[in-house]
Amino acid sequence: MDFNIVIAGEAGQGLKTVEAMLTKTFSRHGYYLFSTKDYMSRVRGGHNFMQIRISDQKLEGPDEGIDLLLALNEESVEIHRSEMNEDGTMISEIESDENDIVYIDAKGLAKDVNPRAVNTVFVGAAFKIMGLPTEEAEEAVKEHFADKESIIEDNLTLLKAGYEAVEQLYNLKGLGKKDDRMVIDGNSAVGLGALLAGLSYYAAYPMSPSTGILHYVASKQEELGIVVEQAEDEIAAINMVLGGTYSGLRSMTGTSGGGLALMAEGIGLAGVTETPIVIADVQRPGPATGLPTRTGQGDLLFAVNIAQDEFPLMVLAPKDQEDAVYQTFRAFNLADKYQLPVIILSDQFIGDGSKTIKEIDTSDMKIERHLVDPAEVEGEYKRYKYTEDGISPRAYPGQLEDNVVLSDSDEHDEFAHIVEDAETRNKMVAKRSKKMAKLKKEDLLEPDYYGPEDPDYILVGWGSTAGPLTEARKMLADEYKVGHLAFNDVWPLPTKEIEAKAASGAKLVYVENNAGAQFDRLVRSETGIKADYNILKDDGRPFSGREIYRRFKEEVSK
Amino acid sequence: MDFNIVIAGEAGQGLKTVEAMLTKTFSRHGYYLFSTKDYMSRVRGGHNFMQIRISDQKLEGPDEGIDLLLALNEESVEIHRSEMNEDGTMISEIESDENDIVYIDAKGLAKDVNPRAVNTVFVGAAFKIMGLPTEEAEEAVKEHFADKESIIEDNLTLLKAGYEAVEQLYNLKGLGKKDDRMVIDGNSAVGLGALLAGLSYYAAYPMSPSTGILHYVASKQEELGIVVEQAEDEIAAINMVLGGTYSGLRSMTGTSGGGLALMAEGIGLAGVTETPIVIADVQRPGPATGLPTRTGQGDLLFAVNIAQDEFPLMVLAPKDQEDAVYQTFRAFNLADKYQLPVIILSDQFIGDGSKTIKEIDTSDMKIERHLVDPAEVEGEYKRYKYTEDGISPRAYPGQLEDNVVLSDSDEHDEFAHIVEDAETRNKMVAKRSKKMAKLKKEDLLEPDYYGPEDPDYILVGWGSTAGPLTEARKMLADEYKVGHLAFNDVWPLPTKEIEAKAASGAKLVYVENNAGAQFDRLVRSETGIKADYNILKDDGRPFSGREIYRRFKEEVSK
Amino acid sequence: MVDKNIYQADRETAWCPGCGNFPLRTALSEALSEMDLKPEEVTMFTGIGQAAKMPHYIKVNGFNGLHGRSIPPAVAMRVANPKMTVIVESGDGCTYGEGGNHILHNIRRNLDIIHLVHDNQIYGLTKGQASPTSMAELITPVQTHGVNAEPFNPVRFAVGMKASFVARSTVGDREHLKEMVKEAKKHKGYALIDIFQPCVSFNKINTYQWYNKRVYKLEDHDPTDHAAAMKVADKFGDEIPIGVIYREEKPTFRERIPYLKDKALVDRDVKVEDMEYLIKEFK
Amino acid sequence: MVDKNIYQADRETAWCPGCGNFPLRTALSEALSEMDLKPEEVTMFTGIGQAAKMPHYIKVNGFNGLHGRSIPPAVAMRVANPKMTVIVESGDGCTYGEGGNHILHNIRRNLDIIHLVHDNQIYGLTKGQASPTSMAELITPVQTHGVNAEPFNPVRFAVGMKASFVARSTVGDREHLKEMVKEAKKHKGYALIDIFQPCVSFNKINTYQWYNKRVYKLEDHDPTDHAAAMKVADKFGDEIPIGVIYREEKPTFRERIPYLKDKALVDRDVKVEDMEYLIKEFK
Ligand SMILES: Cc1ncc(C[n+]2csc(CCOP(=O)(O)OP(=O)(O)O)c2C)c(N)n1
Ligand SMILES: Cc1ncc(C[n+]2csc(CCOP(=O)(O)OP(=O)(O)O)c2C)c(N)n1
Ligand code: SF4
Ligand code: SF4
Ligand SMILES: [Mg+2]
Ligand SMILES: [Mg+2]
Repeated sequence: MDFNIVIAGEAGQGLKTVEAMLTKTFSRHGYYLFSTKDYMSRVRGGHNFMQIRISDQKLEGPDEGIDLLLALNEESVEIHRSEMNEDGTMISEIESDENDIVYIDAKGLAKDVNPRAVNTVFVGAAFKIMGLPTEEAEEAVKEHFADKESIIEDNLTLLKAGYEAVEQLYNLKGLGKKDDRMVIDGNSAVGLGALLAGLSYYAAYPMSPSTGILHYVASKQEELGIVVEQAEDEIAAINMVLGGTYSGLRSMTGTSGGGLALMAEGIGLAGVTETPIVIADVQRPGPATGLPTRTGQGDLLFAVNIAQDEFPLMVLAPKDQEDAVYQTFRAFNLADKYQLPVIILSDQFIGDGSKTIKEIDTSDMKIERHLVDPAEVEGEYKRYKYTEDGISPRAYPGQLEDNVVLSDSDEHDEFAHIVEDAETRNKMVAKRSKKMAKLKKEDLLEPDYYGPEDPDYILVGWGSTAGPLTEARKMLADEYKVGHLAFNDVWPLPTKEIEAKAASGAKLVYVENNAGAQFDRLVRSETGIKADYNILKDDGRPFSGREIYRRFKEEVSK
Repeated sequence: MDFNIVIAGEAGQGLKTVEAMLTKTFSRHGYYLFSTKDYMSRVRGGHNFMQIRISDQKLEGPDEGIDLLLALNEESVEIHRSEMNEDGTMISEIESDENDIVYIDAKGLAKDVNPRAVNTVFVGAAFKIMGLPTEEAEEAVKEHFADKESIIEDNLTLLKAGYEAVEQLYNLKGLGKKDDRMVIDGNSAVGLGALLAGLSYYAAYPMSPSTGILHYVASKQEELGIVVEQAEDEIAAINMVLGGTYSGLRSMTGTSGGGLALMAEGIGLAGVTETPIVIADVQRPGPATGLPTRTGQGDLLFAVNIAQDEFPLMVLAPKDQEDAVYQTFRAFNLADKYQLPVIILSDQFIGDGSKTIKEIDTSDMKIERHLVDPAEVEGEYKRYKYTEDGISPRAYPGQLEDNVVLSDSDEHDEFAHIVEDAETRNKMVAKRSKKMAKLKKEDLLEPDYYGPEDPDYILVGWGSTAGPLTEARKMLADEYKVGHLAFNDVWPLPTKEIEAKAASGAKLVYVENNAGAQFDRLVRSETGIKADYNILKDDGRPFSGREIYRRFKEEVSK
Repeated sequence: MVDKNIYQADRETAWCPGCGNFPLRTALSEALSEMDLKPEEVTMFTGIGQAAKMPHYIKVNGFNGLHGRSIPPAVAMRVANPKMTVIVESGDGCTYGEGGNHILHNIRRNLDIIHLVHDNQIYGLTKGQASPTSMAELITPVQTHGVNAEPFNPVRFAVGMKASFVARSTVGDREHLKEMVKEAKKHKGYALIDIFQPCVSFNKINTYQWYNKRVYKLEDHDPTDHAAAMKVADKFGDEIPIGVIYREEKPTFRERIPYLKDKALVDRDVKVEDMEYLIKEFK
Repeated sequence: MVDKNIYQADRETAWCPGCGNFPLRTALSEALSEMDLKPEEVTMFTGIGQAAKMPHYIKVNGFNGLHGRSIPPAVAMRVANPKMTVIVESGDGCTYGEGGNHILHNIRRNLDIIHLVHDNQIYGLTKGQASPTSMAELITPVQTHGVNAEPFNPVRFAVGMKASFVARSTVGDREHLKEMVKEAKKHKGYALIDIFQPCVSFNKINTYQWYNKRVYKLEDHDPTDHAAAMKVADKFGDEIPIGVIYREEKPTFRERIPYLKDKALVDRDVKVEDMEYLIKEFK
């Protein structure tokens, strides 16, 4: 069972509320969900839509084709008509003879109850058409409009009105509530991972599509007693966050491409001062302003080479919303362990999209701050002490009695004082690079491999393409021996697995959401291995598994 | 004949004046010069030195070992003693029995004449010791202190006093003035190339070691009637320069690593708005503040991947001061032809260093603006018109009657209006990438190759290592069959020559002034070719040919 | 007079119905037409935001650059072409937030530009976070307990800096706004107009009504009296004055570059031959 | 009283002999000692420049960050540890030039910090270009015909913005400077001291003598009177007033975050278990 619902209309028409109610309800009915948002860089008008895919099986990405369209305005019928599946249905306010359109007089029904709640009529109608009972939807309405009695009342009335206005067409049935699952969007997931890791200070400047992280952590600031600060610009944000860590707080910022560009110098500062920070880059297409509300994976090489000269840096890309929680948590521990900046490369696809995932399991989550034990500091404190593994004792001001803590952006000696001689420079460069060596040895995640042991083809992806690639692999499995290599850590690049796979003789098919095959170039620069095929997409829209399947057949196995 | 002079002392002691007088004089005597500056990031005190190497043969870099030391303070004798060549001489105010020290009572001699001109005593002594007549030095004094009669007088007196106070030790002789040569530092060279190209607007924020460009072009602003504006920050600078080109002016900015980081977003803006600009990055070691007055080649991968997502961009690296003039000129023409940002990767080594070069020959220098011919614009002007080669007609506001000129940082249509649809996005990405394809075909410079046809080893370098590598190759030539591949254009990367050389089976020895072998990684990512050996140096000091020679023997042919 | 319709591009806008950006655009078109400026005689520089989309919706030359960077690209046009009318326009977030350093220093440059700030006291395009001018009590998804900083009063800031022309207006009074634009154009030097522009989607405090109830036209105010101007500038509460608040004639950016005179740098005729002498200087 | 010598690190400085940075450092050390602050109880945030090298030459906690970015890293310390004395210090170029946007917005935040600006009216470390505060007539290798912009008057700017404490002092009067530092420390909220600090190497206009001849101590001035403060702030010519020019008590950054109370965020005890409930919210 695999059912694809699209809610379409103008910006400002309340699509998000409809999505929220549907999502909650399906989830309570025990369905797996995967939703994506396609919206324009504007506040009202234009054409936006959200896709909710539901299934009794775990879902890993969006699919093409629409089973049920909630057309909140007339235009939407025209726009999406060609995508309708054969038995698909459109709920619309257009009176029409065509039998794939279910007419509903939503405005008429809402007029006397509450015209602003007109969308709930669509929700009610949708449930009836699908054959689902409304109890869970009623619950969802109550939770969504919490605190506002009269509004809840109106929405419940309209839910019922919608339900009663149409006929049942499908037979979806509830599957029963499953308690080990949750539904989360990627931006909240990054925020949640950070909060679980003990985030105390988040400073950022709003920028689509990263603002969801800011909003989520801000919504928790009071109850957790942490500080979320809106900076005057991204340069302030990154420097605030450096000050946060220096002051002893787990600190993070989030942005998108243009903001990341403004943070470049500050990320280098984190490198040379060895200040652990976490930066989320929720990618959107560029260059410059580009397509502000769309998705892409065009910042990879930029992130890996983010500032002048060289310094320890880690870049990792969550594979989906679930992974985003764990990877963000991990990012904080690794930043602290190696005293370096960690960039999390997310994107609009997972950032704005939601997915049913297994409930986050915290049993292996340990906050590891790696701060110096004051008892171990003897004599004058050396912030940049030479050590075997390059990691120096890190303290924050006020932590050590009778000792001050100095941090410096110039090349410096062990005490953080400015130096210019070649000898100290060489020692400090060596010290910093030892940290990368250790990181590679101890903490780098090799990509996950899924598929047969002797594949003819291997789909290679990084970050958010993992889900669509999983689906594509399954579709291809009937016809080909095809595996899937899914990278999490992209810098430093884990090379063992890809080298082994390349050596096996399987054809490598890189699938990336950018125009320049950036991951292919990165892998090649580190290993010499080159893709045999590149399936690329750079139009701001995510891949679906079906699309990859099709393009594989068109471009790879012709 | 190859003679190495070092002038050493504190910052603020006037080393630059001594260097200027010596340089001018040697040049007038017909010598080839190569000078480098080693100075600290401070205004007074510390230890600075300048090296002037002179020869009757063309020089390509600095050398080790000192023949004549002008020790302007006592400390300098100690610091440089170990570097003295066997027959070397030190001029110093220290009374000493050691016979490599020539004592001179400079302060005493200057006391009654002009204590501030004490250094000129050293200059006079130096010429006597070397066996050179003083006429040319007198000319140099007069030019250097132009307009200040009494100061000229004092300096001439002290020049003579110094001359008379010591004995001749060497026998250098004048070679006679050569009129087809000039001496120029790399920063002025970039500025000169820009001015010749018709630079009308230079906006920048001071940053070592790039400030020399700013100072040079500013010194010419009034006489050329152009505008040099000190921006409030580098973000302003890059956006000013974009506005400059948009307004119809050839525009440029210059900075170093940290400033380049702040310009990243603006360079992406140049990419998407297709606004031709030239950016000089005079590299210094980082990360962050790093070593502000030293040299390095650590910004390569940063420059190549300078901003979010992908856009047409060219990065080129001048090989020496002469090349800097021509390459900068070329950068403007290419920026205009392809409507893209061009980054010139210079560094402190050539930026602050001076060299005797062949007089710049302007006969092949043609300013090519590639602006639209208004007569060819029919109907509504399309700034981003789709064309076969991706290059659209560029106009500036006011240039076209009855037509406006719009430029946009969002993804846009041919008229520069914001779009969000996938189709236009794909078309515009394709249009922009066609420009890169054309650039690769028509204008990319393959690296120069020097050496035997069937080398066993090839030294591979980019930008400013060209000179030292030339010298190293010559030293190695007696013992090995060794060639030298010198890259100018580094992005897009010209691949033909390196591919041919790699295929020949010669061992590739990459020599770079950075820690991470960035060029090796870049070449590998584009061609799969990897260095057989990497000779790297990242301590802020330039290579000398001799050092490369030695390290070749230690690390390559062991 | 240039037909005012020429400015109103027929493109669909991305603005919300009822947004204050519409009357602002109308006032601007009318002012341009009444000042008899042809589209190609005007260049508009904007940043990013809802306000900053203006050059797509009005027909003049336009450079729609980066968020926060509306002013820097305008500097060159002032030296390139003294005859061009230059308008810098953007939102309050773009101008006073991300771009704060540029307004600070361009007040000092005293470029001859018309600077229009759509002050809706909110970040519109990114959906409702506090802008520098937001009221302290504004609750948003980020400012969950109000703003962590005092609101920025752009007029007091600019008058404090002795910007050469500082005015405030509101889209609620189109005639007034038009008048201010014309005054700004007449003024030689930098001219800031902070314009109240209600955001009907996100700012539920500073509505049309809120502004209409509070604004009053300055009368008997001498804008050349700095102390008086400071007092007026400080008023931002139950009563908010609109009009020209401060004005001071002083040297413009161009005038400080004496050798430019009235040359348009864009007309500079460059020949490599003429610069050969530069090469000789290195001999 | 903490021994003042404890602050004077014995490291060699990179400052020029005779530089105004030396007396500034002495005054600061003495003030710290007289206020009885131990080195570990003070944290200094600086940018890049000659002035910004201060934490290498005085013994307190120090974060020597990027050019222009002395203030942003200090924000967190204010929430992390309310007991820490926080000094932000840098040059005029770093603070008012590259970092202009941060001073603009941190005046609004009203962080409880002491902000010391070494105002030598020049870019020292990069060898003598104009800074925002340079006089219009300054000739430099870049400003070959003088500065293309009006000089920035930081005091007028800050008073215009109603910063909660604005003072001016000079290294020529060490006692006065010390006094100002102590006043700034006493003041709850943001406290700016713009300090005249002659650059003997590059600024041949604004010398010790130049300042000494002009400065006079404010008397009979009520720093809580904004109009009076604006008048005083505007004086920058033959006579230049020093002292506390403006003062206004208002909510600090911490106070605007009500739930912080007097908690030091650095002491926050975080346990993953305590946050399990966040996970449940997504079910
Ligand atoms: C460098 C950068 N940071 C952030 C953004 C995201 N962004 C776009 S518009 C905007 C704020 C818009 O507010 P304002 O300038 O007041 O304009 P309005 O939409 O209210 O008209 C922000 C933060 C961006 N585009 N670029
Ligand atoms: C991003 C960046 N831009 C430019 C510089 C170069 N720079 C270092 S210090 C300085 C100016 C210093 O002037 P000021 O802040 O007044 O300090 P002073 O040296 O006069 O004490 C500049 C431009 C830099 N380090 N980083
Ligand atoms: S979000 Fe606000 S400012 Fe933007 S268009 Fe809508 S109403 Fe206008
Ligand atoms: S350059 Fe000027 S400010 Fe810097 S140390 Fe020297 S005298 Fe002081
Ligand atoms: Mg706004
Ligand atoms: Mg200064």
